[in-house]
Amino acid sequence: MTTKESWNISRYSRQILLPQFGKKSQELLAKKKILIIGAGGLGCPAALYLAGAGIGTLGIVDNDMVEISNLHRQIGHKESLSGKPKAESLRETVQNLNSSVQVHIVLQRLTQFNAIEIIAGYDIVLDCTDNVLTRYVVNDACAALSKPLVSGAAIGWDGQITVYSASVDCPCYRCIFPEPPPPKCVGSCDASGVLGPIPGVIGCLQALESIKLAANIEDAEPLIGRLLVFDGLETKFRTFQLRKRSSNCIVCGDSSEDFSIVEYDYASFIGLNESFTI
Amino acid sequence: MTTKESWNISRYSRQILLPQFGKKSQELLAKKKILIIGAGGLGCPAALYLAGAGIGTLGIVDNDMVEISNLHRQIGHKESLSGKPKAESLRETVQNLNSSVQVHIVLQRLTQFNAIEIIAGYDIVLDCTDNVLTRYVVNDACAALSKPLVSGAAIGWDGQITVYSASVDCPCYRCIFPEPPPPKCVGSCDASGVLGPIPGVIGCLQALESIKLAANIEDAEPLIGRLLVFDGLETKFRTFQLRKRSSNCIVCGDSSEDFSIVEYDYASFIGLNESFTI
Amino acid sequence: MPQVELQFGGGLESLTGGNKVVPANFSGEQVVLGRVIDWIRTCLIKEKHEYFVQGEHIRPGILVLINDVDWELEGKTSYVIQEGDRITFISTLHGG
Amino acid sequence: MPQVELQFGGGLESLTGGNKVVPANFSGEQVVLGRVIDWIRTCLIKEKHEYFVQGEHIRPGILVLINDVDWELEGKTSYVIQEGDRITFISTLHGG
Ligand SMILES: [Zn+2]
Ligand SMILES: [Zn+2]
Repeated sequence: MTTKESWNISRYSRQILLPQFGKKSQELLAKKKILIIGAGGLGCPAALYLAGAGIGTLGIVDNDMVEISNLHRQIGHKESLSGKPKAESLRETVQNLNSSVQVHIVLQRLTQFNAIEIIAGYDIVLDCTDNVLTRYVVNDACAALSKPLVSGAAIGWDGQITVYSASVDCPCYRCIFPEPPPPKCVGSCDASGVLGPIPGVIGCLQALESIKLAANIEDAEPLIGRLLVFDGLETKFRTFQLRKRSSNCIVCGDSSEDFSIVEYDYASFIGLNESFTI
Repeated sequence: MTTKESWNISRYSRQILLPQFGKKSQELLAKKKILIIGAGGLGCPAALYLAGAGIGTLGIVDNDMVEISNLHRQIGHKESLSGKPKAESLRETVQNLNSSVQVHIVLQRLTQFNAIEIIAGYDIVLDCTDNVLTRYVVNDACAALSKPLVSGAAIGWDGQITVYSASVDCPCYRCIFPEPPPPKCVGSCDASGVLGPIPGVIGCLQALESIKLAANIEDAEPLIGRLLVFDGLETKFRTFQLRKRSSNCIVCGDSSEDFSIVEYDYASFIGLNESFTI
Repeated sequence: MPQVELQFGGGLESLTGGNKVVPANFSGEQVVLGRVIDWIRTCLIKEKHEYFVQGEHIRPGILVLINDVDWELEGKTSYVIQEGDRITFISTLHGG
Repeated sequence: MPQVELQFGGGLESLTGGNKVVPANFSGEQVVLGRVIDWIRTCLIKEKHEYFVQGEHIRPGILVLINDVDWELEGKTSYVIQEGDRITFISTLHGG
């Protein structure tokens, strides 16, 4: 193993040099498993920078196929793999960059029925998905399993990122949004458009936050309890302080043991759209 | 041309959908030539997102070879091309993403003797270099040619980006730093280290600013006269207001016609390190 | 007559004619945030009110911040606004 | 006795023991920024002073900002500091 390890130290020397990082963080990264849900505009840069940094295992969940109209923002794919599964395409790009990373792909949509099984084996989860339903499913599974969730989103010229369920006080997505937005108020990249560098910036930041958490960086302040908002048209960033974990939250509050992700009626939840009390 | 154009509209539909972008901006992008100086940590993401967006011509200047220790942050290269020129490696990745982009590579270091010739044919220049000397040469050539310069930098956990020489009032690098830092105060990624997602974020932002300038986006506020500073350890962004163009600046001020980039003594300049008057 | 800065983001600026920042004055001494929201709904927003409110309440998916802090920590609609407050309304994004 | 917040970035925080933010008080009525810089040099920074100053002057490659604005626009060393000012020192970066 000496040869392998010395090769790795040279490969990662530029980050091992950092006083806050060092050999200890590199060894930690090599042991960690990170799951990327969604191999699109956010998942592509996140996967590449996590692989570059030397994460031990990278899981990629996606059931979509590469389309040419994805390529303006999904820079981990290529024209020649159009029509092929995105998770396979991204795995190939990741392995070409760093063959020492273990890549596991799941060619399924994440649902309330497979979420716990898929997520359970990982240390950290990245929400790189593109719809409200999956975001609640990912959140609820991570809350149930107490997995830190690095949640990114992008649309138009705007991006957002925060970390959920990463500490006792840290809220989950449901703590902040106990009710989903009305479907007509929800934009998607396919329907509303998005400029490529917007998910690029947010995906890179998701990789950064994941590295800080996975490598246990001293002096780092991950985006726990903070929402970073990016306005790409004006190139402005704002940070907002979020509420703490809610004791009333059905998935991470005081009665969360009553919650069953498999039995929960997500269809009604996403369709109901009742306003919450202010 | 109908088939080609309709294919392109579908390919870029997700950005054409944006009300600030539209078909007009896409057509502008297709006519523009952007030069990336440095195919490293900043140049890789910048090149990929510019190619994805459908820039007409992309120039890549770099005389280095791919090394395994680059790959933690230079995600446009791959293990199998280790030892090959970075500009060639990045061209291959860019063409795999978007074969309709014209890519020109220059396998030379940018110097005071070739800078004007290399830069003259482009509309916008990205400074993705890694040393003080080249940064002044790039700046001086862009100031002389009145080319907008999207300048990015990254080291350790820190990143910076601004746009120089993009309007009458807009300063150049020398307006703000008429004297170079003492060599002992200058860190490099090779000597001081850098975490991959830091240049990732800055490189994505360089692509974004370039798209805003090249596609003439209404309502956009590019980073002209503003310096964006990124602290990756705390995931905080700050924006600072910079001075205007200086009439005393030797390359863009009132007597700039006296400046000759070919005759200027860069070696003495970088070595002198006299303090400027405060 | 506290003057406040209202900010709209994440797409909500489309409800205010593209204005991301709207200054506003309110007469009276104890102006609560609920009254500000009511004014936005009835006077500032001209159409598509359902993107901002559902009945009496802010619609789900909008985060309200008082000087960059989640309004849950500040009393929500009963918060008494102060001179110079920044009140931010951000729609949460779901694309990727 | 204006209290100001001194901020150090781009690597300069290594000169202040890793502290990116240092609050400081100055006695007197007309405290100019030059005096603040002198205090940083003589009292705050314990070693490697040449990374901060060259002789009497801020070393080349450091950008000084007063409340997020380039000090060139504010009178540089002759600027009279006000209560609550943020004075930022940022080293320009060159890596890529
Ligand atoms: Zn919760
Ligand atoms: Zn100048």
